[in-house]
Amino acid sequence: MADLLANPWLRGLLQGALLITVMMTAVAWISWFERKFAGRVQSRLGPTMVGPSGLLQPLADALKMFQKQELIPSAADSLLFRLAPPLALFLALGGAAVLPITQGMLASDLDVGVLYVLAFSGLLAFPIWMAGWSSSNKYALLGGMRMVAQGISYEIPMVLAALVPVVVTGSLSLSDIVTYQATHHWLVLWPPGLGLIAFIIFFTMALAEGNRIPFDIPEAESELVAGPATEYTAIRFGLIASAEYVHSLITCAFASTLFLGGWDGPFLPPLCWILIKTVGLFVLITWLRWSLLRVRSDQLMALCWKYLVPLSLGILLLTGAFIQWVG
Amino acid sequence: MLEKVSFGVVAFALLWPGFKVVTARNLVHTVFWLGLTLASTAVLFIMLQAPFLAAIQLILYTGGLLTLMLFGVMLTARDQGLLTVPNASHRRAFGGLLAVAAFAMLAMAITQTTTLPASPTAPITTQQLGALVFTEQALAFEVLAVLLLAVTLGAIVFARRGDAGSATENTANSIPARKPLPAPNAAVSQAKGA
Amino acid sequence: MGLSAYLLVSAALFCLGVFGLLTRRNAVGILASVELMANAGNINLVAFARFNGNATGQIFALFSTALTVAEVVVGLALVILLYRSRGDVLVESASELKG
Amino acid sequence: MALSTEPGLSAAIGGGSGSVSKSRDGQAASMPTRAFVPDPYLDLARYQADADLLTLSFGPQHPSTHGVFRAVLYLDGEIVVKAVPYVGYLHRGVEKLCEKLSYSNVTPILDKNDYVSPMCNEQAANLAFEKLLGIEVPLRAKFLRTLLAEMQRVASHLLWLGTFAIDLGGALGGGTSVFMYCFRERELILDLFEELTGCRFHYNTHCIGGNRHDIPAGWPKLVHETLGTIDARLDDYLGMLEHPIFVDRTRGIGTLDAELALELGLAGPLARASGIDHDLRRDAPYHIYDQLDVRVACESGGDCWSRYKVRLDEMRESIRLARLLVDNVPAGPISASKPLTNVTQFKITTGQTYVAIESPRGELGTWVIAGGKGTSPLRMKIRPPSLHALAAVPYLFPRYTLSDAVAILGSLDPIMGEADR
Repeated sequence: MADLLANPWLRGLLQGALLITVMMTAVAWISWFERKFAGRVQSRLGPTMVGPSGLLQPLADALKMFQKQELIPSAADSLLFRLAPPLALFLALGGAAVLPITQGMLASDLDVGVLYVLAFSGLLAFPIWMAGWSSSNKYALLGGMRMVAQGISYEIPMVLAALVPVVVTGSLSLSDIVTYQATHHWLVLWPPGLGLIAFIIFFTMALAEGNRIPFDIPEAESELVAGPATEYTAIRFGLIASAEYVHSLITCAFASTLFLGGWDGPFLPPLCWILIKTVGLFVLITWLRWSLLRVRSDQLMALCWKYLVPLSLGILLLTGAFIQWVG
Repeated sequence: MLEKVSFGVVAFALLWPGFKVVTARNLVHTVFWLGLTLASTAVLFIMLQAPFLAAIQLILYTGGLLTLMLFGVMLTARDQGLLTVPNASHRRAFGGLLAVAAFAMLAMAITQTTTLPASPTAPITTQQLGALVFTEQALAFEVLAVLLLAVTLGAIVFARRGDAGSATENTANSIPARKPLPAPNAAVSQAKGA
Repeated sequence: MGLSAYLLVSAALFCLGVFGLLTRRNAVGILASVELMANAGNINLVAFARFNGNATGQIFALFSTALTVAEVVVGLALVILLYRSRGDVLVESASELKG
Repeated sequence: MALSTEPGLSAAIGGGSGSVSKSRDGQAASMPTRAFVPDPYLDLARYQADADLLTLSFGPQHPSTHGVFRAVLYLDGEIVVKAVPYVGYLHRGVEKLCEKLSYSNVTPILDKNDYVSPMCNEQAANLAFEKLLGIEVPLRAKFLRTLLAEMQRVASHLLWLGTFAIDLGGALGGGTSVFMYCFRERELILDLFEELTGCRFHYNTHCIGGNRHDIPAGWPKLVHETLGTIDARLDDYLGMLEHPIFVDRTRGIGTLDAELALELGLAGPLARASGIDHDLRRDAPYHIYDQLDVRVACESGGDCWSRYKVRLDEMRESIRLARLLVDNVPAGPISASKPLTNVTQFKITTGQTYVAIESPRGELGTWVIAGGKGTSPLRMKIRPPSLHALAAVPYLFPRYTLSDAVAILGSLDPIMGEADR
């Protein structure tokens, strides 16, 4: 057993399997949590029927998804239509590999962890576009085009905001960034003011990336029926939906790692802290989702290009100056 | 052994989509296969101990280029006919011959060169790269920045020219400007009268 | 794996690009083929950097990536112009050198 | 109204989920004869030449068409260049059916017309019949009818507010929260109606000569409590809705000229939002509106924001009026006619009349021609405000994005049961 684990390939495989299991389980309960939360927000109960207070609802949903008939529109591009959902989930899960869960507990400490997570989550636009285009449905196509157009808008301020911690810590490795925060300051507070603005920009753009209200423009049920997922049924739809949850969850973990100190925190063990921060940010996302309306795609692009790109560039420059002359 | 197998897998994942890029009839498929090729290249970069380049490859090349290509396809291929242009069949034999000949020549050159370094050296860290960009290669970096600016401006100029042209062509049957709202009181009398 | 294995893969990719360049009729397809060739060049640069221990190879690959994306930007702008003036993106249409 | 479809256009009208091919039809882009253009940034004229537009069949099965409305949108990217509305998917031949029904049996059929405010349908028809028959409704019934109409207006506008929020915010987001709150409050009013009539939706409470159901004991107190609750909770909705996103999505969107509104025959909140200070309750009073001081809400913007504002103000005004009325209902009979024993009790052999009331959506008119055997109308025509509102679609959609089109349609508040009849 021990020498089996010594083999890096097998160990990677095992770690990957473990990571996927953990993430998918977390997604199941987090989706239950979101539905319960939405129920409370809207003065109703949310799921109650399956299991105690609906706790087994995600399981029932998954079973339902597996049982349902899979439909592929006859005019659809079969190859891309089939490939898009698994690819979406793969790209969403990919980011989890380098997230430091606790000190020394991460699947792989990549030298360029920040870039790696950004790359994977940035690529998520493509399976969504593939799904939209290959469905041969005009609503889906519009949704896919919105996703790609939105993608090039949010990506730049998001990457620039994520570079602020990199500039402060001088490392692209996520575990280094957390270690810095554990020994110095949390980066949301440091450099004073700038870190907070960078965090807000990053988090806002992460909402856009994860198709979350107020930026769920590609999906836009009231305009585009279900956007790129319009023609999807059964487990393929389930894969797309869970990809979004996985992405939201990983974004929350990523944001808490970059800005909120990751596993760093007093009294409680590190694992608790990263969980508390991730879930806290997820609650914030959920809260925003169930209380805000949707903006238009041109409004989002105006926000990104006119305000956030200059703002994040300025923040980055000021951070550089701060590091050079103050801290 | 494991390394050989994994290299084989990555090489296949690189070359098979590459083959599909040049043979797929559907342009969107071409872009999709190109994306796979570029992603496999990123994996190859990781195997070459260049994780920074791999990440850049994913963000810039795969992300940026794919977006561009998709926009190119969607803006120009308005219907299925333009989306699936068959390859030029009369050039296929010629092109294939040339490609195979070129590959044979290159392969011969590669396999028969004895002075190639046999084993890898110490991996290059991202810090090294960063230091190099801003010291030794600073001029190249600046020139690249100027080039990117020029490209941005050029693309804007190219893309806008068509717009301006067609907007001024049809001024004859343009729609009359919006009339101002009547004052509320005037509207009341109008409404009551009707 | 030795350097020659990487070089062979990159050579094969380059030749696929050549084949595409010669047989593609659609301008976007030609751009994609050019991308393949540029990518093959990048693999060479990174492989040599790894085996020679010289970081400049990676820097070159970095710059070449940026250059290629810039090239595609201009290329696609031209393709779109071609489409606007011709109504299609077949390279045959661009053989006449007048507007 | 320029709703006619040009020849050759039908070929371009594809299904929503067909192939991705786009219309190359040159006619596709021709505009309605008059276009009221809110934003000068888009030159619609260029589409005469360049007709590479995406034809999108928006509805009849679509989450935000408020029923089975269908509009064929010609899109350039996201921007609507032309919109052609199609109605009739819910046509049930109500007006023809009325010719076969006795006067007293018409009322329950009309409940299904504007299913969001059934009280008003009953009211309009019965007013017309009473006018033909020359029946004077007792004062208590007049008060009761007015009270019910105002409560119905609140319920109807609450439903509109909820669905409008869904149109702007999606079925899986903040929009639904507002929707749920609005429905919760609307349920309270429906509870009151249920207590009064025994039905939650299709009341059949108006009859010729008065009302069928008298006020139960303790009901006025409940009305006071409920309306007070709703009035207080309206502030919560405003807090939830009136943030920058909502304002940006509605202000300046779908601007409707007063002139165009008059030309299209729009009335009610739509016209009032465009600056036409016209309300039948004040300008052509029926029931006891002449004794009430109806404060008519009026805005001048003509955009979605103004329509939202007008409806909110109307809700508050209706709550005020209803609370005023419920305290002052006089004693007396609730109907001038004897309880119905025979469906052919009412006979009108000659005459015709048109009666219009201010329904929550605008002027709801009923035109009745009596004749034939006299037990049922010879002809009956209903003027539904929703149909006229939909006539504004070709003028309001172009130059806005698809997202705005959804918001604009939501702000028009069409009820397809009424538009199609």
